[in-house]
Amino acid sequence: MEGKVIHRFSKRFSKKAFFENLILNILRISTYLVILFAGFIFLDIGINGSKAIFKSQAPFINTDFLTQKPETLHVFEPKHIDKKLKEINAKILSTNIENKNLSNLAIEDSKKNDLLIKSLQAKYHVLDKQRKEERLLFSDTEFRALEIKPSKSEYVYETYAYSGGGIGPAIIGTCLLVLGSIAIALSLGVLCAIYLSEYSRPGKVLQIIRLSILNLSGVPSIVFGLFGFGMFVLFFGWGVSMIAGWFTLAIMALPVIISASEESMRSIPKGFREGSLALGASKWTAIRTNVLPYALPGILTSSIMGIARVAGETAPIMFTAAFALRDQLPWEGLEKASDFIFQGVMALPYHIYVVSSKIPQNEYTENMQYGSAFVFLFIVGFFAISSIVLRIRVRKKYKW
Amino acid sequence: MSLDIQVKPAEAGSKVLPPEVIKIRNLDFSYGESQALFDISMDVYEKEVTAFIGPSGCGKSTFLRCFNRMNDLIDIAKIKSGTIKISDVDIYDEEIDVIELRKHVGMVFQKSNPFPKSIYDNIAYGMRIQGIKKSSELDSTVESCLKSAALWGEVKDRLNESALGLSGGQQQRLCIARALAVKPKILLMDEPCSALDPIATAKVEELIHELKKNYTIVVVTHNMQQAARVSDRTAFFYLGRLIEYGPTEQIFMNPENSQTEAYVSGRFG
Amino acid sequence: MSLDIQVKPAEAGSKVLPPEVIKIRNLDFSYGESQALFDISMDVYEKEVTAFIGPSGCGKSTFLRCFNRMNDLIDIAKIKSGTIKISDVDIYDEEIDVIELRKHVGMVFQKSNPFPKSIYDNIAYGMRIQGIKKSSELDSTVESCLKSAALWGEVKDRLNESALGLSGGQQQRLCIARALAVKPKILLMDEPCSALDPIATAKVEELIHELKKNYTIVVVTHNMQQAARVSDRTAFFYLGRLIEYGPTEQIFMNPENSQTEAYVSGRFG
Amino acid sequence: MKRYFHKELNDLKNKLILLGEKSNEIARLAMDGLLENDIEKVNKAAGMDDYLDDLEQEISYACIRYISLRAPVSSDLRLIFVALKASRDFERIGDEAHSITRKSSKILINDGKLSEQFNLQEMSNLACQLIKDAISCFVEEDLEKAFAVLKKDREIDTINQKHFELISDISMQEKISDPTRFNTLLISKSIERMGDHAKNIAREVIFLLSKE
Amino acid sequence: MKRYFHKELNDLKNKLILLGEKSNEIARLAMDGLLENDIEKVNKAAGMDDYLDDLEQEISYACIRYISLRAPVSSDLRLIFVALKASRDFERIGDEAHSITRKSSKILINDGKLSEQFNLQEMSNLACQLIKDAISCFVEEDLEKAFAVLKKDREIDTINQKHFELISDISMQEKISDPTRFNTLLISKSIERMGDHAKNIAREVIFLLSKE
Amino acid sequence: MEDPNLEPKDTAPSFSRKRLVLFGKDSDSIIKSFFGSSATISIVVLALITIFLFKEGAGFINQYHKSLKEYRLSGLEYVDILKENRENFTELNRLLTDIRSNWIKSLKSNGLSQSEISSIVMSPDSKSLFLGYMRAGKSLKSYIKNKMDLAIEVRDQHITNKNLRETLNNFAQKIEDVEKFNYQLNDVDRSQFILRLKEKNLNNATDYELVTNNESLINSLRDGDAINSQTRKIFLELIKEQYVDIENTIKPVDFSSEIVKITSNKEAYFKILVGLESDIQKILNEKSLFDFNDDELNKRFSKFKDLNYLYFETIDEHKDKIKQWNQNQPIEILHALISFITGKDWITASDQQDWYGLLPLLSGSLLVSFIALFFAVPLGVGAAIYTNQMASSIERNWIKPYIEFVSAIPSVVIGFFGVVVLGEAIRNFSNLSILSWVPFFPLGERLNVFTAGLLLALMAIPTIFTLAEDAINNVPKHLKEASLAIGATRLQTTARVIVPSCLSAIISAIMLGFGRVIGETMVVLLCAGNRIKIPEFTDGIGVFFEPVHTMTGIIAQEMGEVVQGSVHYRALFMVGIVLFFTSMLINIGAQWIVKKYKKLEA
Ligand SMILES: Nc1ncnc2c1ncn2[C@@H]1O[C@H](COP(=O)(O)OP(=O)(O)OP(=O)(O)O)[C@@H](O)[C@H]1O
Ligand SMILES: Nc1ncnc2c1ncn2[C@@H]1O[C@H](COP(=O)(O)OP(=O)(O)OP(=O)(O)O)[C@@H](O)[C@H]1O
Ligand SMILES: [Mg+2]
Ligand SMILES: [Mg+2]
Ligand SMILES: O=P([O-])([O-])[O-]
Repeated sequence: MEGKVIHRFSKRFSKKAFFENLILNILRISTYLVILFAGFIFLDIGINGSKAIFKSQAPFINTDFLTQKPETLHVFEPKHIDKKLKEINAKILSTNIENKNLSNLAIEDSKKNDLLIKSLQAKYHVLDKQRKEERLLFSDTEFRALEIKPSKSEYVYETYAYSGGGIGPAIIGTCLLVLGSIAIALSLGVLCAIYLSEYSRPGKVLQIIRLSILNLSGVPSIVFGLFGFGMFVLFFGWGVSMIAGWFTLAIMALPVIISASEESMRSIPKGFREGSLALGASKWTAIRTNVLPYALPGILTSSIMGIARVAGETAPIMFTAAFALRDQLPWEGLEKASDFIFQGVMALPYHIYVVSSKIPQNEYTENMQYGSAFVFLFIVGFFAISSIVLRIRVRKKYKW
Repeated sequence: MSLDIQVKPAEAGSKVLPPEVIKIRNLDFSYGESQALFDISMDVYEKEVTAFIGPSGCGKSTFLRCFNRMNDLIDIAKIKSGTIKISDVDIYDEEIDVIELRKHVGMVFQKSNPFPKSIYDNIAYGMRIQGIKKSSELDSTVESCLKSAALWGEVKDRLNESALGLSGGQQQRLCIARALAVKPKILLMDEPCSALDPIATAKVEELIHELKKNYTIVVVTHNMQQAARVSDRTAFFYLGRLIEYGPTEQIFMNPENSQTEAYVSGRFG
Repeated sequence: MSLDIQVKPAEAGSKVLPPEVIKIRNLDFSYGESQALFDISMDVYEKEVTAFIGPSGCGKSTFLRCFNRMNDLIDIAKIKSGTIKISDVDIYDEEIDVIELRKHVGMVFQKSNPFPKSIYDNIAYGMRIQGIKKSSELDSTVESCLKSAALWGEVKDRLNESALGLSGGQQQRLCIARALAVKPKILLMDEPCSALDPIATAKVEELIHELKKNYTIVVVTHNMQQAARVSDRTAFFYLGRLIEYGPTEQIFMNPENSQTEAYVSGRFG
Repeated sequence: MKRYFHKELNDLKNKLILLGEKSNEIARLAMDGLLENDIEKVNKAAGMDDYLDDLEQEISYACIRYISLRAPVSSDLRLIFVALKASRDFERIGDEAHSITRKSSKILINDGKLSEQFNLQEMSNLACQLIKDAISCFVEEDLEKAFAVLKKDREIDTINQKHFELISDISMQEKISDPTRFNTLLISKSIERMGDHAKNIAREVIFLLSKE
Repeated sequence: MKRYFHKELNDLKNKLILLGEKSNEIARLAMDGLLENDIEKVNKAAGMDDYLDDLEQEISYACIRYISLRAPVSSDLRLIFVALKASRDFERIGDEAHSITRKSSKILINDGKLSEQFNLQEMSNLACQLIKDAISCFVEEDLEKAFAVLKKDREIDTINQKHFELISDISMQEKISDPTRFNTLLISKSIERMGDHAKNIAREVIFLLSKE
Repeated sequence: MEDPNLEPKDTAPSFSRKRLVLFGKDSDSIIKSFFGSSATISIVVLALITIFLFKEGAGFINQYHKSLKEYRLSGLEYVDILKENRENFTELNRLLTDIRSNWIKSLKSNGLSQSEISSIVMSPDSKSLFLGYMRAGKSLKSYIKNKMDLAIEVRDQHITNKNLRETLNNFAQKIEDVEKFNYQLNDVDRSQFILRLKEKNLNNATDYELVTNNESLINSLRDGDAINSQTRKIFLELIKEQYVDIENTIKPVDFSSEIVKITSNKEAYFKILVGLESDIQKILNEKSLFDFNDDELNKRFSKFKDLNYLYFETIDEHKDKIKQWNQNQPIEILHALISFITGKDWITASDQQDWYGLLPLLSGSLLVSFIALFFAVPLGVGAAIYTNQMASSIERNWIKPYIEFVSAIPSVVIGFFGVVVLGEAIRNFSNLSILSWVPFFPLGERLNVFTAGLLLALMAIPTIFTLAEDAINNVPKHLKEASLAIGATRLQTTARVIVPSCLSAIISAIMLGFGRVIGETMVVLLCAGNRIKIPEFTDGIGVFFEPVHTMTGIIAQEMGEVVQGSVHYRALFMVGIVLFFTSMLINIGAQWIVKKYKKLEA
């Protein structure tokens, strides 16, 4: 560094600076790792799921998938192709094994085998395409309506549960569950929050309430499921029903809503209350006019987050509200009005659980599986994003 | 019942003492176990500015907040003995309606706390919660209050803008105007200028001086110069006790108590 | 290169001017689009207390924070033109090590901000981050800094207690002691007493007076009385411009500029 | 912005002017009484001194009050200082006038008439003019007038010096009695002091206006 | 807690005391010179006046500086006021001493000796004592002494009165010349003024100590 | 509302009168109690959860205790002790087979052809070793199987009896009811009645009168007519008949006599054991010099021999155990609880004995949480620090919402992703030939604890990130400025001032992340592999790639299929209780840390 004046403040190389940069980069990498991993999930589900949701021609959205009931898919694959495919597969497998068994010395042979495998695979692809063109797919209703069923001598016949039709009832069921439970949770939660932030006085009781809320928020969702099952389904005798699901979910969302509402009320400066009281407002007037209106955006924002949480849970509704399959929509076939709330419904999360654990993964089921996951992710994500965006806005707007 | 510290007639000048509005007698006040005020007796006179000075934690705010029972909001706060009478009514009586009391005794806080509403709504708030809805009445009161608070000129063209857009000093004057809207007789101010810069402070002081024509004002301040400037009477507190109380001139020119003297001349501590 | 506002030799008294430590020439500073400082030139002299006064928002803090490049933390803050030299080194040069600069130019903030550590650790912090670990060295520096900050007597028996248990004034003096521990030559203080009561303020002022024997001190204050009391030189800012700069006596007794006069005598605004 | 207490400053200034005018009046009365042999005027002048003293007291109190309560700086503070000092000077003018009245009454009782050789008329005119000028330079904030006052004062000094020589002149012994001579001398001296005080006031006005 | 600027107040006080002592010294010198016919002492006294004037200037500046920068109240402010006024009084004492020296030198040149009938010795002793007392009551913050000063001043007044009568007595004419008589009279008057100033100082000390 | 006459005099201000009150309380306190009551909901809910979990779970101990008693009484326990010995032998046998297969492998690697190998391996010499060893245990096995069948029969009979007795009780109750005058037939009774009548008709087809009577009765019953005294009598008769029928089918089991059958000829068993010992001894002696032409295998073989001798030594102990076993030894009720908590097996719906042991689930849960936290803590905290302290404001503005958004991904979707993509990806990764040196690669299971742990980490990161970021953000900005102003670097400021002053909050964030992970259901249910077995911690790192089952998973998986009120049902609730209290402990712990260190920090 010639020509530079060295003075008290001039920069010098130091280990410290190097070390600092290193750590900074490690932290940066770990952050982006998380982001990438999550991003990959979004992309995977987004790309694969959109195949089920979107179509290439108008209206571009596969409304059938979104509205229809799930049905069994009947698949007829041309037998001759199937046979050939199986042969090729076997050959590939055997060559592979051979390849493995070859000792390290026989490089020539292994190369040859590799080539063979490649050619086989190419052949396979051609045949596979042909198979896709010639196969016949029917949903349950279509199948039943068929006059002449395809002959079993020409086709290999297989059925796949849930893979035909759509997921309409599950979407509707999820919406109903979320709406009901949030209505319950919100009304209870806000009342509770008002008490805690405005009326409570420090003491034993308050401590217990706070501890309960805290613990409630940490209770695993499956335990809520157990509880709902024990209390609403069995003890109250409501059976597996929407109302049991509502209450179970509401209780689960309660701590989230209480603490968020309380926080947003607490963040209203003390001065607003004091100012109002000093003008001769009664306590309730002060709360009504000077706390709640300003806390409301915060409360709503966080309750949307509560919605996202409630909508995303599977475990609590598994044995309280969800049916694996129910081909009637909630408003169909009701005898009494009260039956509406005492019926079980299909729900997207449970549906996804069922289709990803109980049926095989293959080309016929994959579309529906990814499609359900995509729709579900979209719904929950929509709530989550709107909550996040809203919160950012609210925070910007209200700065006191 | 006698005042411990009484203004010597000679010092109060030849002019007749104005009538007392607040009479405090032997007040003991405590937060839970710890006593914050000890045996305080004093009178606050009508249409005067009374200033409370004293080092931090000496109980000025506590005492001030006794006058409109804002201390009721603190659970552990308790008046142990003594009475506070406003216009000869014991305000800690069972039968007192705190709401009415607070309308009678307005308060302005250290940190200006305008509501995040429009300027107009801020002032109208106090009337609205009393059920006054007639817009002509509201309009005229808003205008007169803003005028009293020397703010009308500055905000008359933007009454419907948010009060949070005002500067610190304007906000504080808005809070004063808001307090005036419920037509109090007494105004309590707890360090109303501590968050303001000298110019805004000057404006608020000007306002206090103006307001004392119509209101009885009690102001807590850390700023001795301010107490000297705005008040007619000054009370010096220390460790929860009223050390000296008298006309401001006396406190600053010839304090009787050596602690007071040390405090006002900066030798204290 | 000439100073716009230069202390008239006659007014600075017969004594020789001490050497300049900070030289500011034609400084323009802006936050994004809005310019906060306009063409400021002045010199800060060694082992003197220089006070910056002026109404809120006039750019005092901004100017002060230029001296140790704290403004670097604000993304939109930018020096548009002009230079600041400390000990004849342009501190906004590319080649400047900001860390070293900040060690040289200590800073004390408006709100006391001790770390939530023990009193001892607060003071030792500055040395520890420089890699000093020897406990004997730490001990002695901690003691000497606390003594310089006139705090040793009050805290020597509880060095290992949390610093947050100290009173406001003690905390502020602790922050000063903490700044001293890295052996700065210049101390910047941004409204160091604005959150303190009169007694704590007096103690801090006492301390500033004491410290000026060894340090060059620049202090921003809203309190004109305080500027008058503690400073040797006072600069009055208004709307981002330096209006008048000179010995404190001159500013308060015979200001040349009528704006300065109006401001110090409370007629401004 | 004008602060409410700046009105107090104005009041103070007005009071000072009042004091000035009163002191001027008392000086005038005392002198006229002597020169016109008007014992009533003399008595009137003698009675006014207390009022002046009170006024000075008041101003002094107002100053100390203003300083303790308003912490003035810069020109405000200078005004206070000027008020403080000038009021003292005015009061002293009053005192001197008072002592003139005492001497005058003695002269009037003993001799009834003053020697015309004493240029008291001119001297007193000059002194009163000086006082008037001092007041008006304060009121009008007129720096030049103030400097003029400084100059004029020397004239009075010269006359006073002359009187001294005159009075020790033997020829005088015959015309008027010893006590009258002495009293006249002291009166002349008092007038000279008045001039001095007016000069002081002018100096203070200069201090007030010229920023030292 | 003592603030650092309270030291300034102390300095001021010390300066005031110094001024007091100097003024006492100058008064003493002037008187002694006259009484002991010591022209040197007289000249020395005449030379000191400027120093006193400067000191008074200094004190006055310090006061105004202290008030503008330190905003004093209560006893601090009273001290400033006292300093301001007392310094003026001391300066005036110096002035009177100066005028005594002028007269003395004239007397010494003309007559060389003063009539013994004039009780100047006692008078000057009294005056110096008074000044001393005024200073010490200020230094010792002794209220009683201050009141004593007020009383003593009257004695000087009485002596001065006597001198006046004495000097207008015909018998005196023979012994000493007219100018000397007048000068002596004026010296007496000056001493009386000195006493007055000492009295003023005592009054100010009373103001300082008794909280008005 | 206000009487003008009550208007106070001019002098007294108007505040001296209280406003209207209701029930002796003013309106504010009424409002307050309204809100207060709704706030107690959280307590009520928590109490209800506890109550209902215990209500359903409490019966478990009793029922399990009963089941364990039956286990002992029926002799199943005795058989299980016998089986222990057999297991030991089987284990040895497996070792030997293992040696054999390795032997074949080594031969193959020596370049021998298939036929050569088989000739060596199938040589009489080696045959007598391998086959002979296997045959030595044949009689032991058949003996034990025999005993086991006996025991199971006894137990099943006992359980059947129990069920029948319950049915009898029901009948007795019904008889009593019917005998009372006002009994109304319900639909079930009616159809049963009809069924019985038809049956009777069939049996007594010859008795025409009876048949016609019954026919008409059936018709009237079908029409829903009320029964008269006559029909009641018939109904009663029929029920009683049924009662007797059932009573007859109960064959009371006398455990003490039945047990004799099982424990009787111990001598024969001991003889078998002696035979086994001598057989093995013989084979080993003969083959003590068997040479595998491979040092490694020879070493293993000699070790095998040593193990056999060790096995012989255990036989005596085993015999003692058998002798000492006593059917009548009582089982403490606490034993049921202990065996739940410390039980190493979770076996349901087995034909022998069901076991409800928590350990496999608990260890699975902990293992999966450990893996999740292993990834989530550094990444979450690191990201929080980076985002708050080091990132540019643009970065901060999108990273935060992004990660928050990640927290909203439903767990079932993540599980789905694990099933469909990640499991496969990890296995493919482990199949890479470059990584073949890793001891436990390639992975056998697509879904294992690692897959689940990785996904759970993704779920825990947002929790940890958000809470930690908030905590860091709450550190007053002026502390940062203060540190920088002293001349600290950014990293020093972060490490020495910012992190320490919110450390407790970060730790509690981590704990809450842990709480979230251990309570997560769907991901583990879908991706953890669901093998109910304590992971083999002896496998070293390999343990992280085993399939496991977890507490949450087991509830979700089995709750839907169990019989309500059964031991199994209650066992699941017991698991729920454990989960509930675990999460509670974690939460309270997190809060405690914050509280405790807040004090220190303050
Ligand atoms: N809510 C409270 N609970 C308990 N103690 C309190 C409370 N508020 C104030 N105190 C205590 O009462 C005493 C007086 O407090 P107060 O706020 O009245 O003082 P202050 O004179 O207003 O001080 P400052 O000038 O700092 O505002 C203090 O010791 C304080 O610690
Ligand atoms: N971070 C920032 N971004 C944008 N503008 C800023 C920022 N900080 C200050 N300003 C603006 O710069 C100007 C000067 O601000 P500065 O804080 O320096 O004033 P100040 O004299 O210190 O005022 P105060 O006495 O209120 O502290 C103000 O107009 C302010 O609005
Ligand atoms: Mg307070
Ligand atoms: Mg600032
Ligand atoms: O009052 P004087 O002595 O200065 O005339």
